[in-house]
Amino acid sequence: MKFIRATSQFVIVTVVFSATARADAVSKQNFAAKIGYCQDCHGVSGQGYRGFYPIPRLAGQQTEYLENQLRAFVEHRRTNNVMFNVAHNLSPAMIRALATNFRHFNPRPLGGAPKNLVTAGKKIFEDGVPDANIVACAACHGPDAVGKNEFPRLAGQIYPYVVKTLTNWTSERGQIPGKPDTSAVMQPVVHSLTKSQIEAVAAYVSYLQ
Amino acid sequence: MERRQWGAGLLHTRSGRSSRFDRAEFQRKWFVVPSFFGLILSVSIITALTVGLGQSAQALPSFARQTGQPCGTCHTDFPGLTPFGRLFKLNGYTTGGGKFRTTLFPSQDDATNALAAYAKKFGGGQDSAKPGQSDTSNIWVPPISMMAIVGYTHTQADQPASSPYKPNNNVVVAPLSFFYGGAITDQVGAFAQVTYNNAAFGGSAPGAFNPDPCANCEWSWDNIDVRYANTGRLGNMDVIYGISANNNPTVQDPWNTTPAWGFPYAGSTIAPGPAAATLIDGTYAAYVGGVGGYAFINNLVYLELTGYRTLNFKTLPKLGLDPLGAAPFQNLAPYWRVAIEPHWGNHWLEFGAFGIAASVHPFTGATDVNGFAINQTFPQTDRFTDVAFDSQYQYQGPNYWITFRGTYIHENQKLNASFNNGLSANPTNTLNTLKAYGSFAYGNDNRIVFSGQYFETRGSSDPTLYAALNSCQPPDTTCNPNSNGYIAEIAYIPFSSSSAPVWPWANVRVALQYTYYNKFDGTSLNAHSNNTLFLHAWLAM
Amino acid sequence: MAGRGRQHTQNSARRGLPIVGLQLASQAAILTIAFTTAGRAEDAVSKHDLQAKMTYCKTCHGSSGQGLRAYYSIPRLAGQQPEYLTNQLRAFAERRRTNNIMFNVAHVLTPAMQKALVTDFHELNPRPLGGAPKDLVEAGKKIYEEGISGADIPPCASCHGPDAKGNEQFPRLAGQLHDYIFSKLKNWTKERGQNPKEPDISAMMEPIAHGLTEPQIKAVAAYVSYLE
Amino acid sequence: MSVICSETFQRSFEVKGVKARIMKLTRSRLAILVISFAAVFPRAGHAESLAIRNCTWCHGVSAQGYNPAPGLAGQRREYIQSQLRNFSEHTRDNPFSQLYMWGATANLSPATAHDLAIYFSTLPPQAADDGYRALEEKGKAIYQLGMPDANTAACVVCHGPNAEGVGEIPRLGGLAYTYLKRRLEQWGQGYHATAKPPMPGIASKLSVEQIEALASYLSFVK
Repeated sequence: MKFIRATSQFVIVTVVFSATARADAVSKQNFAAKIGYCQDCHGVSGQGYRGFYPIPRLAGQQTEYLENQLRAFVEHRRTNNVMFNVAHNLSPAMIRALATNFRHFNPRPLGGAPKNLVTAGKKIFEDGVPDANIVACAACHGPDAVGKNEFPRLAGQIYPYVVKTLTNWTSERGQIPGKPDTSAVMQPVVHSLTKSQIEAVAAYVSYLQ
Repeated sequence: MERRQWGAGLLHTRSGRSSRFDRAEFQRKWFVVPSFFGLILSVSIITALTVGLGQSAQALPSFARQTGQPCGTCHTDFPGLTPFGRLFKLNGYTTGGGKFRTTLFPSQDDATNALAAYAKKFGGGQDSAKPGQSDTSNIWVPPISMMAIVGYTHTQADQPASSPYKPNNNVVVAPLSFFYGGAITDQVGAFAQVTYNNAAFGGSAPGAFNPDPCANCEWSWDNIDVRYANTGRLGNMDVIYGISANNNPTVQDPWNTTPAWGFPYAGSTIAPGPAAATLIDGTYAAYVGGVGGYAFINNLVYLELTGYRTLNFKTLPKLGLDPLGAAPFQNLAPYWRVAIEPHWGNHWLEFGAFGIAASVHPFTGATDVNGFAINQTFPQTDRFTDVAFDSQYQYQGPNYWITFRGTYIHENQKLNASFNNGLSANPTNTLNTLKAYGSFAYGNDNRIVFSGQYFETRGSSDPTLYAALNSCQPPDTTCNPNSNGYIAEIAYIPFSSSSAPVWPWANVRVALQYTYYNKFDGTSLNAHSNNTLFLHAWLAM
Repeated sequence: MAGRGRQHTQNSARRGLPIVGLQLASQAAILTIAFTTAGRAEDAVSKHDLQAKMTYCKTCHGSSGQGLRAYYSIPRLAGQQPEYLTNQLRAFAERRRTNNIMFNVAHVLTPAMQKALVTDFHELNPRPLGGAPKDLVEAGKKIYEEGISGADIPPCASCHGPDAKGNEQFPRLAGQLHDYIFSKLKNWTKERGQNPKEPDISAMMEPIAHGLTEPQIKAVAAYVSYLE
Repeated sequence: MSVICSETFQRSFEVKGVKARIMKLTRSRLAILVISFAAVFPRAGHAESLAIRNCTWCHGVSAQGYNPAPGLAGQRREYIQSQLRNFSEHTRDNPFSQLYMWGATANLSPATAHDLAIYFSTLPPQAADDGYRALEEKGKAIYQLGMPDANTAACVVCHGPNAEGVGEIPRLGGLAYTYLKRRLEQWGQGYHATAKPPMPGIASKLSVEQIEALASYLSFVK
């Protein structure tokens, strides 16, 4: 089992490595180790893991979004001391290489969200809730929630993570008032979303392949 | 697991209280196979017999069937106990979990339902598993086991020939025992042993007991320990407590530092052994009955108090024992036991003390008109007070056990009866025995055990009491009971794990034991002639 | 890879905007308050609802209506002609202009709310996002002011005004996202005039959009995207 | 309880000159003994089912653990169930698992396993407190933050701030130092390899000192 994981990692690394022309001082060997480190929590193919804290899926995530989040952790704009600890000694080159690496994964989503919420979630995702001033998520995240540039992919994101993130958005993101970041866009949305709406949307996106 | 010393009927060969009866005279072979080849033959027959039984068994097979655990869980240097083995004993032989149910009167059903109800209440029952087959429906198997020791004995010098044995190199199947071992109800369990022995007592010799009521009854009851056990809380400490009824002081003790379960576990029934032994050292095994309570608090402190009484003259032969084998107590003999066992990491260190105090009416030795001894004892009593200190250290490695044990028994004898009736030269005597033992048991599956012991008995000399001993035959006049020497043993247990074909139905422990005497019964003069090599196969079904 | 590069720089540029956006939003809010108190006593649109609805629109159209490049590039509303915005909202609601998301937004808006919104956005004037290739601006300016005689494309300025601020039903183009303009002109008929029975003003642009070639569209788009 | 050895036992009675009463006392002592034991120790308060006692035999009367058997009190219900399944399917093949637990679970019905899991998960756990205090701080750092440069993930993410575990992820708080140390080392030696990732991967990166520090810290967690 361990051998297979190592070879697949190596293959990806070489592909990624050649792709990131600008990845300067990132030696192949400690890059692979660092990838293994991310995989320990985020899952072998980055599919996410339901630990005590739900650990998000990284597979297929927008590279720019990942880079932004890693920098946000380092600059404490997004507070999570485990991730700060993970990211604070990463070189920019390594951050870029890591962010690119997960783009190529596309495992089946973990699923497990309550199925009865999916239809309601789909409606909110695609049409928003106009009279409650809830914007259609599709506007920024795209119709099939794959995201773009700094707008994160939501498709396949694990259900408890989306619920937790939307429920306490402001307690983790945009923590430096002086330096607002892209997370500010979501503030009004999460502010007006009710708990059931959050669960519905989370359920819907969690099943998107 | 029988202590061979009292398997020989009247006089347990390891040491005799009163040595008036010559051991050889009472030997009678059950079946003796003349040569070494015979040993192999009988071993293979018995093994074939057991293998044919289908599944495999071990430890006390009925325990294995009841718990489903391999030998290695409870035994280090078989039958020496691991901490879990001790806990099993303290829990009254009732815990189970194996494929078979041996409990006679299980209260299993309502207990399982209680657990299920508890689970439903607390578990919220969202994912309550389908009510599959509950444990009570597995096959019920009577908790009966049997054991046989087929032994080849070779002593350095030939022993005085006593039919049916040759002077040396005899192969003997003794003892052969049947056990009831397992739970009777959920809280009460028993370890009861009945032994058939080829060294039956009785015979034509003058002064011997008239065996008439059971002329050749060679069956005798052996170690019996019936317990009620339960667990509870005392403050915030766990307690395992219970009441044990048994017939051999220290048979109920969880540690193997006490005489009943001390090393050597199996010895040749026809090999010579030092005569003197303290009262608690097996002298009254199976001659007494006792009830007592025990408690093991916080897996640390063990306390026990039991009162023993000797069985009356008439019931002893019915139980297959020579009533003259041990003198009756005057009244209740209290036995006490205190031990502390700190446990940290893989280490267990036990140290404790135990003792017994008994007033004994020795037999007068009078005989009836046709020369058979009668039940007559002296009015005065001999007061024996035993105090012993023991300690054990056990370490569990990944697949081995290291065990060190030490036992020192000090006996104080106030021989008012014996002294005033000319049975002993001194009014008071002391007798101390010391045992230091170490063993290394390797391998969880099939297990190899290397063990060694230094033993020493030392006591005050008494020309009358020890008249029969070697140290009292002129020109030697020291007449002291001192003996010391070493025992070394290598044992191999092939079917110790559950993967073995015969587990849990049968098992065999092949062992080679060598006893070396430095001093024997007071003198080192030809003490070496008693050195014994005992190659035996211990079969348990 | 080059595309990403440009994206990258714009990304950092954009990060600066929100601060500006926040201040502007608060000014706009004050403005609207002043505006409503100054006696425009149409049917009452509570300030709170308006505020909420404005935030709602700004979530996608940028914190001060400057436009947002999300999955789609979302157009700038700041400084847009109120009448044009109202027409478009009605077109969405009546599905003459098909956009599912905007349909959902539009069909719940009361006329009063629409009026208040379009007025608010008209007041906003953030710096344009820009980001179009600078070398095309020159050509774009030429097409914007003189049109393309060969393909009988009239100058855009004729309807949208010399500074592309537009008037009444003609939309402001100044500062609009260049990729938005490009995608709209490229697929003009895919989204507008979808109800043949009710032709609307969008029909006017149809021949122009059809006549313009891609480079020409890119040039014009680049030119107007930098206009303040 | 003072050590009663037979001589003092004897002398104390004679000294009080109550020799006559010895007989009565000794005969009645048995009776006192029996009653006192039954009274003093109240029953465990719920139907002590034999299935439970098959576990508490080795895991301690109140399932707080008795090395090498780990504490079960307060362990996560799904974790107990999944491990019982692993034992019966022999996928958890650590040496002691093979020796003790394979036999113990060979005849355990799923229903009983489920009920046992719920029962033990409701018992209040007590910390084993047998680690090295000196290593506690170092262990806590590894647990809470992991070691990024050594690419070791932070355990808190899956096992929770008080190491209470969730779902099939086990409680680690309060388990015995020796047990934790052995289990972490055995992950590295390739035992229980078929377990779901990430444990085999993470544990095999841990050095001996890190394991000892972690095990020490966890043994003190309440």
